[in-house]
Amino acid sequence: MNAEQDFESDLPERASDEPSLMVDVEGFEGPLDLLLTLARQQKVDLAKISILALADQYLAFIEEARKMRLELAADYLVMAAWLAYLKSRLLLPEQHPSEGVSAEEMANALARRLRRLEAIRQFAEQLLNRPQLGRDVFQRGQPEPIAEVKHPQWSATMYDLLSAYAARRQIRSRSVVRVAKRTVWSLAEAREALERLIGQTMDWSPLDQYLVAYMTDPSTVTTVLASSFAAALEMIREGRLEAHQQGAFSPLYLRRKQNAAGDPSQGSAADSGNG
Amino acid sequence: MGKVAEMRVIVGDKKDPDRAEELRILEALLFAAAAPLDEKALASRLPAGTDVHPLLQQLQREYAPRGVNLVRVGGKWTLRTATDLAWLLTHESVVTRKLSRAAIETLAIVAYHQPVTRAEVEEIRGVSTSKGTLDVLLETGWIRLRGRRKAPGRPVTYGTSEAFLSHFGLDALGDLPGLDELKGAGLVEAAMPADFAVPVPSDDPALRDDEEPLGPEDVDLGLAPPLGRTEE
Amino acid sequence: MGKVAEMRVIVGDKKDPDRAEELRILEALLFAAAAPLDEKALASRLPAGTDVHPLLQQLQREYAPRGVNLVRVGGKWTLRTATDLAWLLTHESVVTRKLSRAAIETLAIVAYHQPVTRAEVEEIRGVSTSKGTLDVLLETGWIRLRGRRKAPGRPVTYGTSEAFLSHFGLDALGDLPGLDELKGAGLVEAAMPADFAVPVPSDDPALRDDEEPLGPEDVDLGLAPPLGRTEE
Repeated sequence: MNAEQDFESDLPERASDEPSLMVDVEGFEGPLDLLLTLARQQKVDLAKISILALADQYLAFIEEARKMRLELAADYLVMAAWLAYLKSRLLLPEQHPSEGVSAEEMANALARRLRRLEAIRQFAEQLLNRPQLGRDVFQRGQPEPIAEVKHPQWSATMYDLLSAYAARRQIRSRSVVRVAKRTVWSLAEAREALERLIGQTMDWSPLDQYLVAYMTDPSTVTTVLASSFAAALEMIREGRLEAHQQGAFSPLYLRRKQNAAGDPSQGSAADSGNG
Repeated sequence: MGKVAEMRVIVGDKKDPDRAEELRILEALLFAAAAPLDEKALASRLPAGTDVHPLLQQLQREYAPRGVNLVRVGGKWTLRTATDLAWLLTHESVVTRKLSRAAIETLAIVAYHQPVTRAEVEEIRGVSTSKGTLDVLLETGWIRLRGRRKAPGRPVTYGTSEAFLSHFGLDALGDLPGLDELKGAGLVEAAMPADFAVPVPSDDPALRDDEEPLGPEDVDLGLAPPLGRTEE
Repeated sequence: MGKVAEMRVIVGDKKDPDRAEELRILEALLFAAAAPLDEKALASRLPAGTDVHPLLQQLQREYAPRGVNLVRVGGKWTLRTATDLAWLLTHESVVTRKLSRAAIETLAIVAYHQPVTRAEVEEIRGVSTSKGTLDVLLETGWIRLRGRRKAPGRPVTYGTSEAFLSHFGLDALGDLPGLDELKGAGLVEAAMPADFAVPVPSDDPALRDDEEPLGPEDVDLGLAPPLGRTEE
């Protein structure tokens, strides 16, 4: 509401108050607005406006404003120049009426522009005076939104059904037959490892310590120990290893047989390997 | 203008023309309000001393047969669409969904081995079947609760429904392919253990000797598909 | 059932009892909706073949004297509070941003001269229009980018939106106040080349012969409202 009331109240004030009009250039929305305001002072139908008189008023206004204020936007000056030109052409007899636009036509075009701007302003005001949504009229304060209910439509084909059934039944019937393969440390593997490890040391060391590198995987600890123990017994029997144990379940210590002087181990290792 | 006269009879009170205006005001206020309004708030917009309660009651009577009703919620007044028109405010759409692998397997096992309990389905599948899987199948309407097995725990027995036959285009459950046909279709390998068998399915609704009927409590427990569905 | 019978006397047409129910449905739909509804959407909730237009006209007549009216905006139907009760509802009103005089004029020029370019707006106003003015109007949702004029520089063309019609309660652009006067005075067409001049404003979303669609770059360039908003 206020916007157009401001608009309404501005114009008569300017129109009736000549001195303030003279200085208040900033109040105008450009030269066309200024022209329109000046035209209103003629208090005639814009269709019958005297463009010549209007040009005089505009030029007088600009003259005043320049004396007092000096700071005029360029487009006011452009309009002033154009109006001065139009005025001169309107006053002087047309020399080459056939060439270009006549002064009469230029004046009519200006009058038409003014009428159009005035009409637009008038209708903008009428538009804003219409009942506006959220200002004058209201829509439903609590809309009831439409709920989306989704009904699933399940899809499955006979093929899905039968292939799923057949596959599942077959998996179950086969799983009874199959036995998972177990990982076992063979005696040969154990012996090879023991020979390599114990061959390097003359001191007593517990069996577990020799094998520590092989017992990282908990699932193979039992098979590593059992196979190594069996391989150790065999090597003792061959006279290549010595073992001693403090008591039942205490650590089993192993070392290379001491009284084998020189390098008998190599020879006997070769023998037993061959045997 | 004839229409307006007709309207006056409906809304207004001839003896008290102001009343029509007050009703209009209440109507507009209630319509535009973002929340239910109490009588005090409504009265504050009417001429001082207006007794707003009888006006609201009159408005409520006038709106009662219409598509919009004036209702009281929490001691406040608000306009609401008539409850019998609630269906208008829901948009129903059909979404196509695929059954999970587990659901299809379970469905097949129910079809071939019915009447079957959940434990038996698990036995055949070799994995535990979630409650959700059976619920989804009940929702499809393709399986149904048949009864209870006469066994410890009285487990529910499942079977297929007529909707199952109709969805899979079967004339009768006996038309489900047998082992030879499954082998012929390449779905079962030729070399299977001798004891591998596919049952001859039957969906005879009559309970078997080892079944007993469902109790009334089964419906309450929500084991059955929603009652509304059966009406469709 | 008694309610429905009573209903027929008030709302419905005695000769056609179904009509009352259809009016109730329309009432409920229009009431519940957050935005204007077109006749197609309304008809989709009524029995197939129902001629919804006369029903809406009847409803409009019935609501005309009440505090809530049925109005047509942008070719769609919506319930709104009666305009004469605006004073009553001002408390409820959302504080809307006041438009500057430049913005109001620009809006009017876009409305009456659309499709229109910024240069044409400036031509009519006799001053340069800041980018900000158009951004504010785009932000209100009342004007929109239509396309580009097939002319040197390919300037963007502006037009009004459905929200514009809805906000100002216009059923169609032809209902703009004073449009006939403008047309009669030959003032509608902007100063565009004579062969492009179309004497009647139109918000028909179909582009005119002298327009071409916006390119994908226009969205990226932030000609649309969102970017302007973030700058604030």
